[in-house]
Amino acid sequence: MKYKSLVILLFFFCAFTLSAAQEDAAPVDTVQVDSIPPPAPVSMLTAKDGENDHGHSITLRWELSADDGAGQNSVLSYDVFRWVPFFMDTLQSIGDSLDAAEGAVAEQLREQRDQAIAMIPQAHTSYPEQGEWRKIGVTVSGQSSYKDVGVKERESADYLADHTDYYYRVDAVTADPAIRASSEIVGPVQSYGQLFNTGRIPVFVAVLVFGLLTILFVTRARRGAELYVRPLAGIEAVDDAIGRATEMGKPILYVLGLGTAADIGTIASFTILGRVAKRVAEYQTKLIVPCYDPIVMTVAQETVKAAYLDAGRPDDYYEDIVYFVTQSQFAYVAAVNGTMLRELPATNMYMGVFFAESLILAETGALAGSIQIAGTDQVAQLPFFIVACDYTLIGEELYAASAYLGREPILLGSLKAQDYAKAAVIILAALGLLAASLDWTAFINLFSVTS
Amino acid sequence: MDFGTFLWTTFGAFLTLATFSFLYKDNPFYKIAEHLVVGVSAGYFVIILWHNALVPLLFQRLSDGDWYILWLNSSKPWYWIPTILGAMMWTRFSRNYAWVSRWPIGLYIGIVAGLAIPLEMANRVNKQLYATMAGVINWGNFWGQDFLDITSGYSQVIIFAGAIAGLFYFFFSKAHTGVFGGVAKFGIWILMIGFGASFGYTVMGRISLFINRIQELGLWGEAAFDASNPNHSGWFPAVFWLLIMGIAAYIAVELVRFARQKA
Amino acid sequence: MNIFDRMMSLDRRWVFLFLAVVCVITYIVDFQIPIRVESEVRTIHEFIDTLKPDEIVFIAIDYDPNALAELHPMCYAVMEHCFRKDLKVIITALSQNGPGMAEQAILDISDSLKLDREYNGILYEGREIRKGVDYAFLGYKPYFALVILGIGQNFRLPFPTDYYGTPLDSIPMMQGVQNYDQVACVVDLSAGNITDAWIAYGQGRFYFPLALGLTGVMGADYYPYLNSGQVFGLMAGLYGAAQYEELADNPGLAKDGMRIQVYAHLVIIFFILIGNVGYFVSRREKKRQGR
Amino acid sequence: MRRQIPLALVFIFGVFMIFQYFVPHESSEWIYEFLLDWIYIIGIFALALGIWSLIRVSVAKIKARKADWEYPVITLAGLFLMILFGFTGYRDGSLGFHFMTAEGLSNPMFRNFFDYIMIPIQSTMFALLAFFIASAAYRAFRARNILASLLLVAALVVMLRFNPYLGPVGTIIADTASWLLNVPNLAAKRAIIIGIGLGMVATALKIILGIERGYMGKG
Repeated sequence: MKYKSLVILLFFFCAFTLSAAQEDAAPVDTVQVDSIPPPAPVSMLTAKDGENDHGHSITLRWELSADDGAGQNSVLSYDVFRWVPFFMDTLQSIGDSLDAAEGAVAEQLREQRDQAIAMIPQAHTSYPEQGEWRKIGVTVSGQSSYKDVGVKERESADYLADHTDYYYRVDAVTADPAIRASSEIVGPVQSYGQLFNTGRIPVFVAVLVFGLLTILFVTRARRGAELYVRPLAGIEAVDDAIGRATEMGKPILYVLGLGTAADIGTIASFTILGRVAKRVAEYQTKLIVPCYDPIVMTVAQETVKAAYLDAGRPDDYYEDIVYFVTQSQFAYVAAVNGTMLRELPATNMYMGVFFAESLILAETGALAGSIQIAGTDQVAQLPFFIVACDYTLIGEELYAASAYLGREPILLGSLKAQDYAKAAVIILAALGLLAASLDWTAFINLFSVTS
Repeated sequence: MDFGTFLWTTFGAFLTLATFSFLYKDNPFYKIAEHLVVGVSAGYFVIILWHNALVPLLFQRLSDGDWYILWLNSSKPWYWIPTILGAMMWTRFSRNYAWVSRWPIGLYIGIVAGLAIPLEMANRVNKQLYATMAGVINWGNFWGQDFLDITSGYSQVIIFAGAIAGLFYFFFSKAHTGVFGGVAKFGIWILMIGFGASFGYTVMGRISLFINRIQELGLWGEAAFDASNPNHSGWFPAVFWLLIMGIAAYIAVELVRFARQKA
Repeated sequence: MNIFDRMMSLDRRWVFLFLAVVCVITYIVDFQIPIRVESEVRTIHEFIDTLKPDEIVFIAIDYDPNALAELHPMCYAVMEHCFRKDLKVIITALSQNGPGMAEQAILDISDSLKLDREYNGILYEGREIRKGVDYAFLGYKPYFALVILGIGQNFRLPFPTDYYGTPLDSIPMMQGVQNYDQVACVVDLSAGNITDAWIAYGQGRFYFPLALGLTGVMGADYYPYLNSGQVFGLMAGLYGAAQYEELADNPGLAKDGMRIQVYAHLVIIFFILIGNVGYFVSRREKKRQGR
Repeated sequence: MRRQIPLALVFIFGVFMIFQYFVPHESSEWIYEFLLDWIYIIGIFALALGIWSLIRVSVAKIKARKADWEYPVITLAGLFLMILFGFTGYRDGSLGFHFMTAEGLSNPMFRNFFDYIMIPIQSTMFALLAFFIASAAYRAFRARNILASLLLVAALVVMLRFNPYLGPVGTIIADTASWLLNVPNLAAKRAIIIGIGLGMVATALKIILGIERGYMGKG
């Protein structure tokens, strides 16, 4: 996979044409390569529309030249050529003059260019007249495919029009760029965008099955089916922690982390915040929620306000329970650290997405003598929370927490779906291992997500 | 380095020391640094978002280069939609119309939730499942070249079994008892070993961060006494010693206060 | 409160103070720590150490400034070792920001080479190394995979001239040097996927001895190549560089860095042990009292 | 109206984005990119709310004249100076306000505030980790039970991996450390990542289906 990037090497000028250009400047310098007999050309060249993409690309495949890695072993690279009508140069020059133009002239040129772009497919029908073969890319020897990837922006010089007849050819090139062998020409071939990405079928199936499972268990829970969930220490600690804060007359600090409202971990944290805020309101304890992201702040304000309303104490709510600090990681940490040492909260809760600051927060909180409950989906930060906090919700437990705290059967239903999905993963992994040991790769390939 | 730059560097060194002083306890210097960085960084993001996002993403698109004419005849008039949605966020300034801000929020949450479902399923579940399946166990070389060979068959069995047992641990609707509990217990053991190992591995990088800070302070000290600098003047060491003496004085005052408390 | 209880509940500021003092002292005071040498680094050193004068070592500087802390020490250690052994060195930089760092390394090392030094008990007289005679710096060319393949045919294909514009044929030490066949070994120092190209397109096709210098994070991913023999030696991270410095008896940046790291780690371990001793003793005391 | 329409928006756009992932066609891509811009633009508008909150909290503290009321003045000064510098800059040698072009980013005072205030404090905050990782290890690595002991031993082995004073044991420890990092650590990560993936998808599904709506407020 890592070598894949090497395949997309576009222009080969650097290594080989430079040597040619240099020969004029420095005649002393000669490449002492023994004269090479011409290599065998590539065979079986095919051109197809790029699969599972938005169009604007053509995939070429071929059988290696007989002299690549075998035979005379003289092939060093393959040059890929496409037939380009001279019309494209006209288009290019319109674009160039457009860059320099201003005002009404530019307006006119823009119109001209738009018309010209629309004529690209037509211009390619004149093949093989009024055009020439141009090198569009290179692959190193040993590679038997090339993807001609254009961009979709019509104004770009790399625009590759869909529904246009293209013609291709591949040259096998030796150390001496002049000694080469051309393949047969393929074409016409057209590119177009697909409506379904077949490489993502396993994901589609997984989402579908999991979605149906969730709906199934949620409906069953709604009908009143009893669902058992095992106790989670971190969750049970939440109630005690709020009680403790009330007894001590100290506030509770709730940190939503460095995530934005676009992180599902942060959204899960909103619902936990809602449950916590409701209890806090019932107990009439003080809550502090410093925020890193303005949208997170907005949503958290709504959440806390609703929780106070739910608890029947709307008058206790004020806007500055949830406030914004700054959008800079360590400046935010500096401020939250200060708050911890000055307000001395009884409990600190860290729920959501955290990065390197996790340990700074958790150690400062421990210094302030607070009980600390953490939960994050950032695998790299889990060790630090586990070491420095009293209770830690590990990964998936963060997502389960809102269901646990709410104890609503509907939410517990989705936990059941998660468990079934895990069971499916375990069984499939075991089957896959068996299949792999029996060399039954077809089974494993069913699960591979390409692109 | 001219005098102005040197003063700024000295200010930076002062802020560095002020931040480190937090390790001892909360104190006025830390409070200064903390409040300063909050304000400055918040202002910084306002400016960065304005120049790098709002202008190119919105103003330029709506005005096509000439921002004084924000007419609907711009080439991308549909960017008025997010503009209006963004403006709806501002209804939060009003008490009565704050609910309007839920529209853009609903849209926002809907988009990111929908985005996450297939993406996370693919990257975290499908791809990890495939990696677990395709990790063919090296039965031929089960015990490896030596006991701690990470490519040996038994190590691969542990990777496989550990991942499976870890998943057992995360089951919510089944009590951790009997055989199930045993497997789950093995799972949490593997998790703990993994956490311990990554904790230990991170120490080195964190120590380097501190070394970098010492080096920065060292550079500041060097700059103060660097006579080869063409702009060097007697002020440089004077500023250096002023800061050092200021810190020493503060420490002395603290010590006296501490001694009095004890007495 | 007895001493063991106290060991368990030390004020953390003692930990902070102790760690800071140890870091600062080990940073300022220049002393040597022993470095345990692993076999994968020893093979590189031995290979270069046993080469005869005038043999050619090819050092590929393929990293960017952000990996400088880990890879620059390796570059210095290996290059100085080569020059002290009177070997000739070909240097390329296949990452965009490589040439600047390569030049800096060459300048610093040629200064150091002017001094007489004793390494591993052998005295090496100081000498002036000359561009084109002792080393050739070929510079940067884009598309590293093609460059690596091109050199397999002839250095002159990707590099018609060296970094300073001199045609390769006019460089004394490049006379008769065509491709990898005239090079004793290649040492690739890289922080990214250029390493893969050296293994696949370089060693995999032209079968020269290849040694790798990598960042600490990458290290583990490349041990399989060591086992399969595609790579004859491997240095990973600051620790790998420190091992080479130890073998060459030429302490430098890496050993300095490791000195601080080793002692900082020891401080942390020391406090963990104190905490646990305190914990176990006081637990036993409590059990005894409870009985 | 106040709650139904937003929830309907969540559902409609959520479902659309799920299907969008499977459709590579250009039109689907265009909508996708456009919607991502929406998210971005809404975020920028929301920053005004954030800054307003910061100002209001600071002003409230100053007005109340509670302990430490002086410090928020520094915050406000930093904020306004930075914004002022960011909108002023030199063009053709003269200083002036520039809102639509980015001269402010190269204003020397803007750079100084960044280089000598933001950078030193932030990187020093980051460097505090060197100390906190030590104190956390001291405080928490006690062999209280089997789980804590496993955590402790694994961390110790990895921390000793390049210690030179262990003689022949050192090699074994180094090998064990690399085994721990590449075998159990990998297994642990894999289990956690799969779990997180399912948790994320379940949460996102609940949000789209309107089962989880705590974030939406009431009334």
